Formats: sequence, C-alpha cells, structure tokens
Amino acid sequence: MQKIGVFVCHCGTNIAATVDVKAVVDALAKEPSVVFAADYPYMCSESGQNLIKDAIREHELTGVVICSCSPRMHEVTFRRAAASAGLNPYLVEVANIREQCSWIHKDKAEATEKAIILGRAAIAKALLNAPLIAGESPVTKRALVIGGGIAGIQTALDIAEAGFPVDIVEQKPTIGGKMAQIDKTFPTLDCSACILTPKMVECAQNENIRIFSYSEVESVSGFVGSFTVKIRKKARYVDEVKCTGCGLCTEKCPVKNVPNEFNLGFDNRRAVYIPFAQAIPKIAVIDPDRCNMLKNGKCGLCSRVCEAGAINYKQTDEIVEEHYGAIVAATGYEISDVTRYGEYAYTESKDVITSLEFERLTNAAGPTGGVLLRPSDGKHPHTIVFIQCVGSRCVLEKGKPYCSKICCMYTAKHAMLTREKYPDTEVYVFYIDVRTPGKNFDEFYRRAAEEFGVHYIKGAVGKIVPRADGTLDVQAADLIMDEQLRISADLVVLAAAIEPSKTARKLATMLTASMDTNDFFTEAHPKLRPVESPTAGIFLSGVCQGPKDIPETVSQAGACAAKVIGLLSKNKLTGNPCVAHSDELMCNGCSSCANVCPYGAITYLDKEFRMPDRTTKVRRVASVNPAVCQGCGACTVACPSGAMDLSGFSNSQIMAEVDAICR
Amino acid sequence: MKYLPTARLDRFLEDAAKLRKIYVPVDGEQNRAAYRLWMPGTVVSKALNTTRSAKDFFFPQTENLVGFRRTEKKLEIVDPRRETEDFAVFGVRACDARSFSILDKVFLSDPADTYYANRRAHGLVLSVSCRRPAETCFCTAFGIDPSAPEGDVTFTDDGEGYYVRANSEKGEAFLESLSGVFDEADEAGEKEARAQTKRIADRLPLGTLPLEKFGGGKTKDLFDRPEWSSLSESCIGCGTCTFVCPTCQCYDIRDFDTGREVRRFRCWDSCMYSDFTKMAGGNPRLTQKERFRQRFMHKLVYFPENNGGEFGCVGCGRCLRACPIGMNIVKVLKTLAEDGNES
Amino acid sequence: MNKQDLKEEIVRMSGSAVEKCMRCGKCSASCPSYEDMEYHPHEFVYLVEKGDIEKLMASESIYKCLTCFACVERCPRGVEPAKVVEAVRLIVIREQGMNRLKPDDIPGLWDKDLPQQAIVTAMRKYTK
Amino acid sequence: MQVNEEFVPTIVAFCCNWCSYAGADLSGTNRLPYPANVKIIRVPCSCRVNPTFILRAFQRGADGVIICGCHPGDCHYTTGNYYTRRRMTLLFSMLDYLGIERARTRVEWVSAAEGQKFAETMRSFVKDVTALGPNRRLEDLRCRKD
Amino acid sequence: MQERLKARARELLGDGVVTRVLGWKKGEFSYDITPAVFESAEELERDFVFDGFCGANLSKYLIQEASKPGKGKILVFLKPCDSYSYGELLKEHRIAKENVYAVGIPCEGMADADRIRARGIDGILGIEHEGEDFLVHTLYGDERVSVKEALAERCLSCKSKRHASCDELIGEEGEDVPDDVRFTEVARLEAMTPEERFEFWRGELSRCVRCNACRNVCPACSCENCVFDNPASGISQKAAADPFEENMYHIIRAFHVAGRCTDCGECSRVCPEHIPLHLLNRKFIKDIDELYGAYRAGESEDGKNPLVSYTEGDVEPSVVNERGRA
Repeated sequence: MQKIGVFVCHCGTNIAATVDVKAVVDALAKEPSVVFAADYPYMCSESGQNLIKDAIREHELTGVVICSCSPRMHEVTFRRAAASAGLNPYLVEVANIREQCSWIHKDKAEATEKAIILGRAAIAKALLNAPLIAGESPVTKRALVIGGGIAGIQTALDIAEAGFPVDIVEQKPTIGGKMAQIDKTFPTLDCSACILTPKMVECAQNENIRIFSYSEVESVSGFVGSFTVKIRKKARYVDEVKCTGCGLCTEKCPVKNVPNEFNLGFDNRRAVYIPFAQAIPKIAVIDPDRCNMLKNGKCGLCSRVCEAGAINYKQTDEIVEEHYGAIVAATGYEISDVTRYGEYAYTESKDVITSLEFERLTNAAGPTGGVLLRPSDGKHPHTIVFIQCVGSRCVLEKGKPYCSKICCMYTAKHAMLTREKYPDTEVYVFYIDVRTPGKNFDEFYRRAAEEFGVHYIKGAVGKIVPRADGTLDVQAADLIMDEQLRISADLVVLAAAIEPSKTARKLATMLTASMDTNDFFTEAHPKLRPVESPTAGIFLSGVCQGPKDIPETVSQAGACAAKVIGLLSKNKLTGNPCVAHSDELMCNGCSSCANVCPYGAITYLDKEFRMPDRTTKVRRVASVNPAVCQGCGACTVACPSGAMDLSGFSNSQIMAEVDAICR
Repeated sequence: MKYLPTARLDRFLEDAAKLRKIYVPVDGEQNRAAYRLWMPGTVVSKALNTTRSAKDFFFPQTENLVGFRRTEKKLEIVDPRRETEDFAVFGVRACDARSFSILDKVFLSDPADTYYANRRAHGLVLSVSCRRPAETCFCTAFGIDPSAPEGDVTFTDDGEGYYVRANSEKGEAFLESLSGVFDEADEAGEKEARAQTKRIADRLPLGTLPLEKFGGGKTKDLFDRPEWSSLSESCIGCGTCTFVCPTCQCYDIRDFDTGREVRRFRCWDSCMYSDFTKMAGGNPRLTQKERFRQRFMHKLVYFPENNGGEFGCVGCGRCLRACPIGMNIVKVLKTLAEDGNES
Repeated sequence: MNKQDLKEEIVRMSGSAVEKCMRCGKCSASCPSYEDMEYHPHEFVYLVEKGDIEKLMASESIYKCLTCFACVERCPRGVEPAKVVEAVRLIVIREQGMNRLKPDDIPGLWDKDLPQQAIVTAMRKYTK
Repeated sequence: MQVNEEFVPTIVAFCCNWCSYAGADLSGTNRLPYPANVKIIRVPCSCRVNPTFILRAFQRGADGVIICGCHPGDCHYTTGNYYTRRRMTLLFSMLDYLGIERARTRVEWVSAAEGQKFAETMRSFVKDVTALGPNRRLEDLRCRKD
Repeated sequence: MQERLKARARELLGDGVVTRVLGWKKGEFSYDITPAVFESAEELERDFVFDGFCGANLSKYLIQEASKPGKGKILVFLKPCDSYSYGELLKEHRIAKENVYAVGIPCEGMADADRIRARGIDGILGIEHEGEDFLVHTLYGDERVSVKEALAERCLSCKSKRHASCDELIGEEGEDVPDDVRFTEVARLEAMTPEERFEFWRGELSRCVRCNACRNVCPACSCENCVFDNPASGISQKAAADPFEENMYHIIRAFHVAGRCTDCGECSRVCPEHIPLHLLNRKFIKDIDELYGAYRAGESEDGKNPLVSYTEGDVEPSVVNERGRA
C-alpha cells in the first residue's frame, strides 16, 4: 500500500490569495493512499522543507506530492529534500498550482477546484512513480578538436592547459586556418600572423596536444564520455618523423606551376610544398595530383635531395582509432561562391576580388610583398570600390539569408588601411547598413570615414562592367542623394558572405549533432548553452556555430574548452534517469525506435529467448543506452508494440494523469 | 395446429411486439444479417442465418456483473442488475435452437449462472425451419433436424407460410394470447413442409460426418494424434470461430475503471487466444497447437464426456464461412477420423 | 479604392513581398531608366509598403520602367520591384478604362504634325 | 459553484517541458488569464504524446485535447516535434475521417517566450470547443458524468 | 499455373535448396483454402492448390517458419501484393531472409466466395473456371458468375502486378496498376459531411466483435505482444464493451500500421462482419501520399517509413481543418 504525503504551499499570498489552500488540503487528504496532508506558507523555505522531511520519516511516505509553483522552479529543491530524508528523489511530484493556476485565475472557487484536480493528477502520477537511480558511465579523459583554425587551436590550448590530452584533426597540411591568411585584425590592426603563429607553435610544443594534420574524421561512434573515432591520416608521401621542414625538396621540385591555395591562386607553389613559412607542423607534403613521380613514376628528384630520407612515394592513407570523452566541432567557414552573382563580373575581371583575396594582396608575406597592385596588370589602383553584403542577407537560392557579421568591420579595416598607405586613392564603400556592435567597433568605422576620408555611400552596386581601358564601370545607387552613380574603378573588393565548411554536414551526421538550414551547427540552447550541441559530449567552437569575428571566436573557444574540461574532470557521468527503456519480451526489433532517436541511443542485440514451449529462439531486440538517451520519448510513440516506455513519464503515468483530470 | 401465411407475418410481429420485445433477423450492411428489435416497417431477412448466433440474447458479449464505487476512503458495492423485460427471438434456426440446450448445461447446472438464468427465464425462442440449407450446414450430422427446430414455438416454413406449433408452456401461452392472427391447419401440411426440407438435407455434402471416433472417453485416442500439428499450423489464433459459434461459452472477467466507479464485467473470451489460460504460474497451453486442440477436443470429446454424450457442436457452419484460413471442425473431424491407429 | 485596399491589390497583383525590402537600393542601382524616373524602383517598393500609392499613380515614372527585370533578377530579398511598378501601372490604366491616356490629356497633346490616321484613331477611341 | 448550466468543456493540454510548459508558466508569471478548465500535463517533448493518450482523454470525458510543443526547428531534442507534426496530422485526419469534429484537437507551437500566445491559444481553443458542445462522438458512455 | 508451381516446388525440394514449401492446401469446397507447409513431393501432389481462391497472404507465416532452428530454408509463393508484405517484414527485421526462398507468382485477382453468395447464390458445392466465368455448382442447380464480379474488392483496386521482394519469378513480371480506383471509396467518404462519415463508421464499426482476425492476419501487426493484449499498456481490451472501444481499437490499429501497411487487404477479407477495414488503412496511405509524397510500404527493404521520418517543411496538423473547406 502506497503512502502519499501531500504538501500544499501558500507561496505567501501568491497561491493563497486565489486558491483556498485549506480546501485543497482537505480534498486531497481524502484521496485513497494519501496518509498525510499539510499546508505551509513557503514550502521551499528551510522550515517548509523540514516539514516534508519530517513527514517522510514519520509517516514512512512512499511518495510525495507538492502543490506549489512550477516544477521548473523547485522540483530540484523538493527532490533534494526528499532524498535527504531517505526517499528516492524521483518519487516526488509537483502540481503546478501557481503559474498554471493561482496566477491566471481570479475566481477563488474556480482556482481552488482546479488546484484540487491538478493535485489529484499529481497524486495519480506519483502512485505510479518508481524509484529511479541515475546510471553512471565512465569518461575517457581525452578530447578531440575537429578543425585547426583559431577556434580549434584556442580550444585545444585551453583544454591542454587544464591538463587533459587533446587531439586536433585538421584536413589541411597545416593548422592555422583562415586567420593565418588574414593580414591585420580589426579594430586594433595588429598583425594577424604575429598573434596567431605563437599559438600554433604552442600547440606543437604542448605535450598534451597531438596534431593530426592532413587528416579527416572517418567515423564516430559511442556517446558522451566514451566516443570512438576513426581518423584518416591522408598520405603525405613524406615521413612526418623524418622531415625537418628544411624546404630543399620544395626548392628542387620541377613542377612549378601549381596554383598556391594559401595565396588564393595569386602565385604558384611546387608539387611538393610547405603551405607557408610558419606552417605547423612544418612538414612537406606532396600533391599527388601534380607530382610526376606519383603520376607516372618519372622524377624522384625530391627523394634524391632529401637528406633526411623522408620522402616515401609508397605511403598510403592510414586509419587511426582513438577514444575520446568529448568532441569539439571547430570546422570554421569558407568564402561563399561569388561567381553566382554575374552582375559583379567576378569571373570576367581579375580586378574584382574577394576580401580574403584582398588580405593576401596586402599581406607582406603575400604574392605582392604587401604592395597593393591590381591583379590584372600589376599597376597601382587609384579608385577602389568595396561592396558589402555580397551574398549575405540574400534570400535567393544562391545567397545566404543571414548577416555574415564580420564584413562591415573588415571592410572598414581594408578601406582605412588603403587610405593610410596610399593617400592618393579614392575609396568608396557601398553599404546597406553598417553594423558595428562590438567594443571600439563603431569608433573604428567612424575613424575610417572621418579621419581617413573613406566615402561611405548608402546604397548597392547594381552592375559592374569591365571597360576596354582596364577600368571597371561601377553602376550604383546613392539612396541618400537619390541618384544613380557611375564610378570608374580600378579595383573592386567584394565582401562575400561566409558559409560553414562544406565538410560540416557530413561531420554533423557522424556526430548525430543537429544543424540549421544554413549548415551551421545548432547549439543546445541559443542563450544558455551556446557552446554545446544538443548531442551530449559534442561541443561547438567558432564559426561552425554561426558567423563571428576573432575575439568572439576566441572567447567561444575558451568557453567551449571550459565545458569540455568540466566534462573531462569528472570520473563518472551521472545520467538523467528519466530515460527510455525497452521491454525485450515485447520488442519486435523493427527499428522504428532507432529511426526516430535523435541521439543514436538505441542499438539492437540478437538475444536468445526461452520460448513458452521450452525451445529457445534468437530474436533481435532494442537496447537503449541510458547514457546517451535524453528522454524525449519519440521512440515510445514510434514503437507499435508498446515495448518502449519512458521512466518518469511512463504511458501508465500519463494516462493516470489524463484520467484524473477528466474524472 | 396453427398456420401463419407469410403475408400476415408482419401482423403477427406487430401483435407480438405489444406483448414483449421481439427480435428478428434483418439484412444489414455488407450482406450481414443480424438480429434487431422489430419495429413497424422492419423487414425480416430471408438469409439462411445471422452472422452472429442467437446466443447473444442469453449470453451477451459483454455484461456488467458488479460495480465498486469509492467515496473518499470507503468502498461501496453496486449491483448493476435491473429487472429484465420479457422478449422473444424470432427466426432462430434448428442449429441455434439446439445450442441453447448446450449452453443451459453449462450455465444452469449447479451453481446456476444467475445472469444467464435470468435472461433464459424472460426469453422466448421462436424457431423457424430451414428451406434452403447451405453447403456448410451439418446440423444433421449431430442429429438435429433442420425441418423441425426446437424452441418454445416452432414455425415450419412451407414457402408460403408457417405451421406454428408450441413446444413449451411458455410458447403455448404466447400463442394463446395471439390466436387471432393464425389460421387453423392440419398436420399434414407441416409434414409435407418438413419432408421438402429433408429432401434437401439428405443431399448436404457434410450431412453425415464420421463421429464414431469422437465422444466421451476418446481423450486418450485423440489427444496425442500427430495430425494436430499440421491442422493447427495455419491457425492465426484469432477468435472468429469462437465468436460466431452458438455454443462457445468461454468468458473472461475484467475490471473497467470509469473514473468514478470500477465496473467488473464479463466478456467473451476465446480459447484460441494466446492469453486464454494465462495464470499466475504461467500458461499451460503454450502453443497454438494446444489451443487449437483444446477447442475441438472440447466440442467433440470433453463436452460429450461430461454431458451424456451430447456433442458441443450444432453444425451451424458459421465457422466454416468465417475462418480466415479455411480451417474448421469438419476438416478436423475428417482428418482425425482417418486411420488413427498408429499412435 | 482606399489606401489599404490599393496596397493589397498591388501586393496581390504583383505577388511581391514589399515588406521584405531591406533598403539596399540594388534595384535602383541596376535600373537603366533611373535618370528618367521621378520615383525610382526602391521608392516604388517603399511607397507601396507605406501605402502611399497615389503619388506613384500620379507619376510618369510608371511609364518609364522598361520591365527589363534587372531589378527582379538582382534583388537579394526576392522583392521583385518591376512587378510592383507594373502593378501600379496596371491599376492606373484600369482606372482609365484600359487606356494609357485620359481623354482630357488629348487636347494638350494635339499637334498638327501628327499623322492624320493617329488623330482619327484617337478621336474614335476617346469619344466613345 | 456556478449556478448557470452553461457548458464548460474539459480540456487536456499536453505541453512539452522545454517550450510550451515554460510558455504556460510565463503566461502565469505575466498574469495572462485563460479558462480554468484547461489542465496541463507536462511531457518531456510533444513527441512523447501517444495517440492513445489523446483517445484516452476523449474516452474519459475530455471535450478537447491540445498538444503544444516547441516551434519546429527549436525542439529541445532537435527533431521531436517534427515527428509530432506528422503523427498528429495523420491522427487528426483519421479522426476527421471518422466524423469526429475537427476543432476538438489541435497542435500549437508555443515557445518558452510566448506566454501571451499560450494564453491566447488556450482562450481560442476553449472557445472553439465550447461552441462544439460536449464530446459525444468519441466518448465512452461508461465514463459519462451523471 | 498450379502445375508449374508444383513442379518448381518439387524441383527445389529435390535439389535440397529448400526443406519445406509454404503454399495453399485444398479444402472441402472450392473456396475454403488453407495455408499449409508441405514437406514432401507426395504432400504437394495430394494437396497443393493454386487457383483463383488462394487469397491468403502467406508472408506473415514466415516470421515463425523462417525462425525455426535447424529447419533449413522454406520456399514461399508470393503474389505481387504479398511480396510487399514480405518486403516490409524484411525491412522490419521480422523475417530471417537467409531462411526463405521467395518465389514471385503472377496474380490475376482472387475471388471471394462471399461475393458470389452476395449474388444470391447459395449451397455452393463446387466452382469451375470457364473462360471469363465461374461455373458454380450448387445444391439448387448450376449458376454462372463472371470472374470479375466474384473478385475481392482489393483485387478490383489492385495496386501492382509487379513484385517487390523475391528471389525468383514464375511467369512474366507485371506492372504497377495506376491508382485510379484505389482511393475512390476513401475520397467518397472524405467528401461526405462529418455527420455522414460518423454515421457510416458507426454503422460499420458497431458490428465489430473484436475477434482480432484483422489483427492476427495482418502482416504489419506482427508484434510479439499486441498493446491490446497487454494489460500493462493501459488500453488492452478483450471486447468492444463500448462504441468507444471499437473506435479506439481500429484507430490505434490503423495508426500502428500507418506507413507500414502495404494495403494487402487481408484485414477486410477475414473480417467475419465484412467491415471495410482497409478503408482506414487506405486513408492513411492516401494522406501520406498527398502530404509527404508517394510512398509504398514494402517496396524497398531499406529506408525509413514516413512516420519515422520528416522534413522541415512538413505541413502543419491544421491542414486537416483547411482541407475540403475551400
């Protein structure tokens, strides 16, 4: 026989003003199996909690129903109180008679009647509560960071700093990401490489960090605390251990005409190359598509000159299997394709470039040694037009509906730096809105306009026509003047939208992490859990979650690291015990549940059953991993046989509540 | 001997309905005939038989037995029984008419089932002889004469009307109070009508069945026959045969909580269901073979054993038409009657 | 038609979501008839959104649009300004009995150098 | 208690814990009234709502059943409400096919921030169900209140 | 055709490819055919039958038959619509495929004895196929019925003569049949007023005796333990003690098989009360096709059914209110 205690809270006058608390106590005391019922002004106060604890002990209660504020408010408090009195915390039910009763109803009789019904429903549910014990699972104390840009680097460094081993997987031959290609950073204008490369070196030197460069994640299995990840180390054809990064192979390589990705194709590299001088790891890599030796076995020059004997044309991809407790997605972004906007003549003129290309053209380590020259003829440009929102805020199929966030600031930076270095230039910026929320951001933009004389024009560019004389005829609107402008420009810079890495969706599928329609990873909660994926154990760092600038990326990377450290510092993970469970005697093994599980928490086992006629039979049955299950209940409805049920919200409990309400 | 011309059937029913509720077979949706309360305008079905048997009148599919009502922490017991009105069922065929005597042996033997007894006491069976038996009819195999059905009153159909004869005091009294609608007739006509039916009945393909191997005392011969496996292998374990059967009488007792009251009711159960004999300790009939065997052994061996040799089947043929997989008592009988000496 | 009905009618006819406009002006930047127009494509969108449509109806700008659809092609918000211009033009023409000109305008356009046939046709058309 | 014999429907509202239940709390916090005959059952996610729960409510005397969840795309469990949407669309269509009044069932997406919407939704739902009168087509006569 | 099937079965038994044959067995009359397992050529010769009355869908028996340990492979004959049920069961991992040898066989539609009876013909002793007609011998003389008039409803609205899953085909592979009549009856009901629909279904469902034949025969209802038999489910019922329970049982049963039902029509065939249960399942099929794109359960052994998948742009449940309310 169950013994239920009912506790009705006045919440001062919050409840008592519209609900006759005494009447509720009297009515609920008459319910069968209720052995104790009391009210108290503040049930959540220490003395209120003591009332509950004493009653549990004195009446040997098997269940507790508290009629009070929303369970979202104090369920945890009351559960803890019950636990301290020796009652399993999951035997506590809360009837919400404040937010969902006293605060919305004015008529006292009506509100009291409803409070009684809500109390009865809670009792009906409490009678079917089972003591639940949260499961535990071990934590592998190693983290994986996918992506070696500034987001990944910072996350890895912070985790490593806390004493946990971290692996970085980077698909390119070097870490560094986009930040390595940027010239200067806003709003301070310090040199990007100067602040990034020390961090890259730190990564290489930190004992807790391993870098898998030129590698990709092949598969992910497992769950929070114990993921198993297969990493494909692509063949570099260079022995990582032996290579000293001297660069001799690169010098001697006869294939000289490979467009250099790092400089966005403005200059060439060799078939064997090191992406840039400060690359980490500084190990050469052979481009198998261009190397003569790999293509047709004719050359082998690099192998002959390499004193370390590091060249190995027979190298193949290698799959490494590693175990992790947490995984960080830091896959960053790419520049969206501007060729889809024919009006900007990007494909027609070499002098229409993207902002990232502009970065390389102004970078001292870039193809022009930092001198701004027109890509077409290498001449000094005099009139430069910057166009904002190219592809951003565009709801058409080819565009991105979101604001790329960083373009206003880097365009201001570019315009300012151009005017500073080349005062003879006229610089125009066509903007729709200038968005500068950020510390010292607006001041920075205003400086560009006020001190450096950048012409900011509110309006868009309609069309660019390359002229025979090498100039670009820019046709634009000036909305303030209400006139159509024509500018004859020497160089046009497009602030192209940024988009998530093309690899992100494939990765998200492997991680069972969710994504939005733009392929940005979804956070567990947009406000309160911005660096976690809804999938436990998966964390988000940097632009893969949404557009952001470097300082934001670094702070998110740190926040992400803190979450990872928090996870890895635990020896065991305690789960939410309100998870699904399958009755294997009823399970058909049909896979319906696994098909709807957003967490991949359900696997199937072939299990041997003793049949009623004393034979045995092997049947496929579902098994829920309680560490992965988050307790949504989607599987319980998908299951036709009713084998799947959810602890804490069982079928019978919900139906008992329905019955009590409709009684 | 009384005679009721078909043209006067409506008047008879109208007069009868003034005395008691009267139920008649009516053609329903999808060519299903079913018993309905007669009201002016109701057309009596010409179908050979109803889809469901007439046992529903005395042993309905569900019936409330008792209720429990809770007031605060006390429990009150509620008796749901109300005074039953008198009623009559018209159109019962010989097979169903015989089924009542089988049901009586179950429900009226000591201790009598008061719910059933109450309905029997208030009900009047007005049976009608068959004129066009179907190929699935095999009542004759069980000694039932389709031309002379049992019942409180027998209506012998001659194609143009009915020879009416009372077989019980209740029936006598009923006819007495309705004497105005009948003509007087002699028994020769009735005899001729019966003979007509008999001539067809003699040609029924299943009219005689090899029953010698069945009946009381045959448990040992039949229980372990290997044929049970192949006979039962296609059985899907539904309850169709038992629910259309006029003599199946198994039921389950369940509780239903209405929110204000718990109602204990009984409802038909089927020995074909996997949970039929499920008990606290398990289930003694583990496979469909055992459940299947039970049904036929009960009808053909156990029931006669306990009831003076009367078989528990009346040969109405409903199960032959209804079984989803075409298995039935006739096939079982014929298969088991073949050389069964090996076991 | 009142202001609101007029706006709804234009939105219905054009199928254009004027409220999606983010005021970038790309339509006007792309417009080949910009110089000839009193109200420019972005202003069409803006004024329709505001419900200030009489101004547009009274303006010659409605006849300046070449319906080249450059603005439709380039509008990043899918607003389709040319369809808005077309809708305003249609409203005006429908109000005038399917005619570009009002009868009262004719005397002002009278020119003795006009071809005879044009004068006769105009007389026939506008004296009905 | 009320003297007039006006029909007051019994309404069961299933609310997901993360959005709609919180939205209901918010309408309380903001003192936005809705009729007291709406009783809320908390479920972890709208996808926890089994069609049998809905039928059960009608069986036991509910006159209307409403399911509230996070807006599609905002599900705390990422995809739960997408399944709810399909299941309920098909279930409601089936109920309609059986001749059950359409307005007795509804799905609404209410976020944790939409206290106002929650109250308005409940008011409009109660109004619709009240207009239909008592549920007679999908009730269990045994459970009918005397 | 019967002889071809027999010959092939004998061959496969003889070669040891299979140890048993799942087929149809002769009955007392022409129409009461029973599914049966044949283990020898003699049994086949004596009892195997394949004619216009072999409506029973054999696929569900494979759940049991293919899981009998040490029994080897079983040969099964699948008509096109049965093959979809088989495909769906494979997809749901209910049948051990390695223990089945599925032979697809053509089907020109299966007759239903009750359709013949509905024409006032009773006392049926035997039925012979004569060209376009059935010659029916009865106790009361011979009668003639066109084959088409004797076909079961499901065969008149056949969805496909093409097989979904099978290892071998006997005869020519057929083609999909356009869905022009399959949904006519559903559409007719949809066009009614809610009151008319309610009356229609009340009239039909009130005849339900809860014999469970529809469920037990249904290849999609293959649960180890049905919710309606499981007292712990809270909805178990043994009888339709109230009209509500008739509705509950049939709604939930249709819902549980939604997206999985192959429209084989067995439920309606076996119903002793002739309730058109397939109209419930077909309603779901029609809705799924209209709202989520054409989908045919059982067609493929992999992929997700529409009830366990979604798209972000799915219609809202309020579409139900908008439909038919132009």
